[in-house]
Formats: sequence, structure tokens, C-alpha cells
Amino acid sequence: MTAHGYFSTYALVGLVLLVGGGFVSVAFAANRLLRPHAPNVEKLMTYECGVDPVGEGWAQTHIRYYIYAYLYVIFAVDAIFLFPWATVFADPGFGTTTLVEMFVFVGFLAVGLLYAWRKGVLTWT
Amino acid sequence: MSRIPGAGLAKGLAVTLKTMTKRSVTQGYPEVLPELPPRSRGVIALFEENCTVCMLCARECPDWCIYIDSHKEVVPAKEPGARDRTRNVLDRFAIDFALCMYCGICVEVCPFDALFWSPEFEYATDDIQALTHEKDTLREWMWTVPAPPPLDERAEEPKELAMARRNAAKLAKELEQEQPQGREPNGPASPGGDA
Amino acid sequence: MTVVEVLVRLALVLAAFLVFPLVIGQTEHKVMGHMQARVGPIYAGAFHGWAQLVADGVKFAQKEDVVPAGADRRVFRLAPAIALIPYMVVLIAIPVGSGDLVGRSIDAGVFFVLAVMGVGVLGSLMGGWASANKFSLLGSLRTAAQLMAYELPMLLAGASVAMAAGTLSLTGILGQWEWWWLPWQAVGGVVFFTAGLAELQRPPFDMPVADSEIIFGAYTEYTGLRFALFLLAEYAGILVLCALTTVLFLGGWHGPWSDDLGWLWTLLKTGVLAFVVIWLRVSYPRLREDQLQKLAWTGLIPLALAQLVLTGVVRVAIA
Amino acid sequence: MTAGLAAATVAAADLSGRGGPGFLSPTGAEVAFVLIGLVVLGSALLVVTTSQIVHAALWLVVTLGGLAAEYLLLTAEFIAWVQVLIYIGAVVVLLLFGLMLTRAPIGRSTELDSLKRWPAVLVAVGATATLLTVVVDAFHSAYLDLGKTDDGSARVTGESLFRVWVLPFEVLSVLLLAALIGAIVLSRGRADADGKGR
Repeated sequence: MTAHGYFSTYALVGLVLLVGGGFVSVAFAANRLLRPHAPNVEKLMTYECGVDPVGEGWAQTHIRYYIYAYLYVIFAVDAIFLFPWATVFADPGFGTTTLVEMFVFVGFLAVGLLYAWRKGVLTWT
Repeated sequence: MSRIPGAGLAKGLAVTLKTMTKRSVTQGYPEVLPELPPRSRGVIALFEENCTVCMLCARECPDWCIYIDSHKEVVPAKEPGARDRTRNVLDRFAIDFALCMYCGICVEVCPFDALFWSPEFEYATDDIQALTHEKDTLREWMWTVPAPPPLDERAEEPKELAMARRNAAKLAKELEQEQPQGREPNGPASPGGDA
Repeated sequence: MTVVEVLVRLALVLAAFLVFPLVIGQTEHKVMGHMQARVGPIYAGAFHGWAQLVADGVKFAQKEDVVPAGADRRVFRLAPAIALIPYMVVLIAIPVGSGDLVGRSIDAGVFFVLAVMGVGVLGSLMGGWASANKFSLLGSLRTAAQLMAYELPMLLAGASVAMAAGTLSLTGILGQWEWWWLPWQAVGGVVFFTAGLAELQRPPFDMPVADSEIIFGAYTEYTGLRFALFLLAEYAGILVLCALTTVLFLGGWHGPWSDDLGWLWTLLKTGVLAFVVIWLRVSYPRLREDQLQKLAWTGLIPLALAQLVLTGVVRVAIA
Repeated sequence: MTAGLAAATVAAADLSGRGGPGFLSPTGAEVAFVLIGLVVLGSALLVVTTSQIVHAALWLVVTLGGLAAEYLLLTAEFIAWVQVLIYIGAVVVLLLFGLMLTRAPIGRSTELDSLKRWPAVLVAVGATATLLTVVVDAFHSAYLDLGKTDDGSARVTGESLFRVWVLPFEVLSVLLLAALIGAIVLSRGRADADGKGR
């Protein structure tokens, strides 16, 4: 791809971003003209199914969610390597060796997943 | 249980797809009025002429939503020397349909058939106070009360009818017994009339 | 590209972004209605209620914009835009027909699309946190947990197609496409579509907005236009997901007869997939949070890995 | 947002000026680079100075997004989208997730105001100076030809990765595995202490 092609591609992506931002701003500007504005204490109260809110705006959640987050970050780092690999592995000069290299790489992580499974991280207790 | 994995999932999809191809059962209410079954409990109508202000309905109402005001009126005696009679006159009869729970106890207890179920249901308003309906409205709804459904063919006759019929039969019998006795004094008269 | 051409393409992307989600939404109203033995909207616009969503839009635009007293105002107000715009940006890279019928062919296509789509979840997170409402917070935590479970199968399935084609560009992938890729990439396709559904929080994966438990998740406190934008983001997400699945796994504009009709094939396939999205919503009950996580980690990810192995082996074998 | 702003500035300047085949020229890209750089710098400062912890995380999104735009302008296409996918899509989400799980109050948190400002400034300046020295020393003669945009594509990255850097790549998988097992062991240890041994 030529430099002009590359830069105009991403300039266009930037412009779409801008059009999106513009759309949202115009929508809100129009909305500001149309909508009523009549706040009162009840209206601005936190909504909890109609009863007065209890406690503050924070609720305890189980930390187990966090392990999934870790798992994801690790596997995502793994997964991004698949993409450059996908574009080259079948080219002349790569072939089976590269395939095996990636399988070793993915295999290590599959072992990790298996470990997590066996340890019961993936099952709800 | 299904042997093929996912058979249950496919079955679920099939059900919804089949429903989609069938006619929907939606009723086009505001355009097409619903055909209500007889004895629908839409609203309670008042047959004012029958009301004697006995207050039974108001007393039996579980949520006290019937309001009755009345005064007594003196009816002068028909014959001289007799006592004057008093009569209850209904001033106000109102039902608060915001409170009413449509139990129908008032209709049941009314000894004079002054309260009826009407299938009328289009009296919703956006003001809760407008749901208290006075006797004029309640009387108007009386026109929407359908005729009582006919009895089942093989049902026992209502007691009133049976009693009336029995009385009528008894009367007829008495008349018949009376006639042969009365024919003798009358008998010569009629041939005589004929001649 | 001339200035006019650029403007035309931008206008087309904006138009597609505003029209197709509405079409999908209206189809959902009607299909869902009939699947539940109802008729769905019938008044607005006279003919089968076609203008229902337009009327909804007008209604939303006139509603008061309530920002709760305890909320973080700036973040609260910004969140819908963050949720919405990524889907619009993605649209530019999706090829509709053969040749130049694409907003703009991007070299890193698949990767670009997956990366940008992942940003949208920040909108839900921001909205949920800034609402100062514990139900919203729970909803956004669930959103994040769900994203993290299902982004991975999507990435893996996307990588499988990229392997098959040897390129990341979406137009490049379609250029290489052969009919036998359909069975070859079928598992990947199912994984991609399912994971995408989960990422959009569509039923049966709508745990983050489970209205019977946490009111409406991260969107509980939103009113008026901001709420409408969150809804628009959901339907734009359906459009993007269906179009992407079409392009990656169903051959995009490939189809019988002339290639000039390619755009029609793309629209048709996308439409069918959108119907499936609606169909699944009507048919299945909501999954529990643990079932969601289990499905992703012990179901979809191993399947996607197996698909990768299959793709790699076949590709090297035929090379 | 920032990328869009800069791109628009450049595009506008470019559309009016040249009207050539492309509408963001390499020189335009250089201007955009500087502008986005300023935005990144500003938001990075806000990350460390704001006393609202979630705002800091959100400013971090702006910083990282701006960096992705910078990579794009340097024609490192693949790395740019890795930046978006991993850093914005995963790491910041992880960060926000962690904050919300533990506690992230709306409004200012006083405990974020460190009293040891001057030592912190000293450390920051020192770190910056060291990094600048190292980078300038290593790359002062390097020249990136913006006219040649293939260097950052996934294909070129893949080629060099699987021709030259295979061993580090495989070692990386072991590192990731270690991280994974570490995370599991740490979290399970806590769970065991809580209740039943498993």
C-alpha cells in the first residue's frame, strides 16, 4: 500500500470518528432545545425500584470475577500473536514448522486453561 | 431426555417459528369490541326504583366503598284514621370504584334486586376521584345490564315460579271443584238464556 | 479519492448506521410479536406500525434528561457516546459488495474491527459506575465479566478465518473465499456468532441487564435521548455482528448469479442472521452468570482452539 | 476523540491546500503527530494529578488511545490496534473492574493526595531523563520513512516474528503460563483460607 493510501485510509477512519462525535453532539444539542427541564428531589434520587435507596451506590461483588479478568488478559495477549502468524504461516518458507511453533505456543496456554479447569477456577462454587 | 445434544434447543426454536406462522390471537380492542361472556363483572349498576335504603350492601361491602344518604318521608294515610307511614327516600348512592374490588357481595346481598352486574368496562379515567360514581351514572349503567341468561333446560324450576305454578294449580283445582256445585243454580239460567 | 467521494462514503456510513438498526429494531418488534402470538406495533405509520421506532425516537428526544443527584455528571453524560461511536467506526471497514463497494478497505481489517468493537464496553462500564446506583454498578461489572469471557472466542474465531485467507483485510478475505470454506469454518462461525451475541448482551446472554434482578443494569438511571443512544448502540451492534459474521464466515457478497448483485447477497445474509438473533431472543431463557462463564471458558474457547488447529492443518496440507 | 480531532485538523488543512490524490500527506501526519502528542501528554498529566480514581483510569484511556493514534501515524498499524485491543479493551477494563470491585467512590478521595509530592516529582523527572537518554542514544540516527508503510503491517510483523524471534516468542508462552498459574494460585489460596480446602 502506498503512503497516500495508508494515510488517507486512517484519515477516513478519523473522519468517521468525527462524524460519529458530530452526530452525538448534534443530537444532544437538538435534544437540549426540545426537552423539558424540571428536576426535583424525588426525580434526582437514585432509583431502586421505587423505594428509598438503601446504603450507598456500591454493592459487594464476589472477587471470583476478577480471576476471569486475569485469564482474559493473559489469553488476549496470546491471541494477538495469532494474527501476524495467520498472515504468514502458509507462505513459502514457513509451513509446518511455523504451524508447530504456534501449536507449542497455544499448547502452553491450553495447559494453563486445563490447569484452571482442574483447579476448579472455572466452576462456580 | 433427548439423545442428540442440542435437540432441546432446536425444539425451542421450532416452537417459536411455528407460532410465528400461525394467526396471532391479539384482539383489536378499540376498533373491535370484545365479546364478553355473560355475567362479566364490568361495573355495578343500580336499579334505583328497587332500592329501599336498607343499607345491607353498604354494610356488607368489605372495603366500604358504597356511600348511601337518605331521608325519611311521611306518606299520609290513605284511609282516615289510619296511621301515617314513613318511607325511605334515597338521596345519594355512590360507589367508589377506586376502592371497589369487584367481589360482588353487594349484588348478592341486595334483597330487593336493586344492584346488578353490568359488562360495561370503559369507564377508566386519569383522575382517581372521578372513579366515584353517583346514582345517576349507576342508574344509566342499568341499561347495559343484559337480560338474565336463560336457565339450563334441565334445571330445576326457580322456587318463585314453582310456587306460583303450584298456587295457580291449586286455584284452578278449587275453581273446578266450585264449578259443578255452582252449575245447578246457574244451569237453568243458561239454557234459559239460550232460549 | 476526491472530496466528494469521501463525503458520499461518510454520508452512506452514517445513513447505514441510522437506518439499518431501526429496520432491525422494527423487525424485532414484529417478529417477536408474531412469535408470541401477538401482532406487535400496529398504529404508528398506519401500515403495520412501520413508523413505531421513528415515533419512539421523537418521544425520546422530547423527554427530560435526568442526571441523578449522586451521579458523576460528566462521565454519566459521556457514556452513551462511548458506547455508540465504536460501532459506527467499525461500519466503514465492512465490505458490502465486490470491488470498491466498501467504506474503506483497511489492511488490518479483522483486527481493527475486533479491537474497536471491544471499546464500546467502556460506555457501559462508565455509565454503570457514574450512575451511583448499586444495580447499575452490578450491571456494569457483569458487562465487563461477560466481555472478558467472550472477547477471546471471538478473537480466536476471527484469527481462524484470517489463517484460512492468509490476510487480515476483510476485502482480502472475501477475495480468497471459496464455497467449501462454509463447512470448513462452520465451527468458528458458530463460536463467533454466539460470542458476539454475548458481547452485545442480547438474550439469552442478557445477564448484565437482567431486568428481573438488577432493574436494567448499567442503563437503569438513563432517560430520554441518552437511553435511546444506548439502545441504538445495541441495535447497531447487531448490525455490525451480523454483517461481520456474513463477511467472515458466510462469504459476504459471494453468491449465485452476477457479482453485481453482491451487495444484495450481503444484505440478505445479514438480514437472515439478524432474524436469527431475534429468534434466539424469543426462544431461550436467560443464562445464569456461572453458566455464561462456563459456556465461554469450557465450551467456546476449546471449540475455537480446535477450529484453529483444523484450519492450520488443512491450510498447510493444501499448500 | 483526540485522534479524530487531529485527523480532522490535518484533513481540513490538506483538503484545502493540496487536493491531491490522498488527503493526509506524510507531512500532514507529522503535524498530527505533534498535536496528538500534546493531547497524550496532557491526559497523562491528568492521570496522575486527578484525585478521582476512576477519572484517572478514564484519562488513561485517552492517553492510551492517543498513543494508538501515534502508532498509526508512524505507520505501525498492527501495534496500534494491539494497543487498542489489549490496553483499552483488556487492561483498562481490568483496571476499572478491579476498582469497581473493591471501591471506587464518586468524587474526590483524599487518600489519593500523597504528601510526598517533591520526592515523587524527583523520581518522575529522573525516570523521564533516563528514558530520554536511552531512547535518544539508541535511535538518534534512525530514520523512519513514512512513505513506506508496510513495515508495521501484520504480515511484516509476522515474518520477522517467525523468522527471527521464534525463541523469545516461545519463551513468552511460558511467561504467560507462569502468570496464569500465579494468578490462580494466589486467588485459590485466599479461597482456601476462607472456607473449605479444595
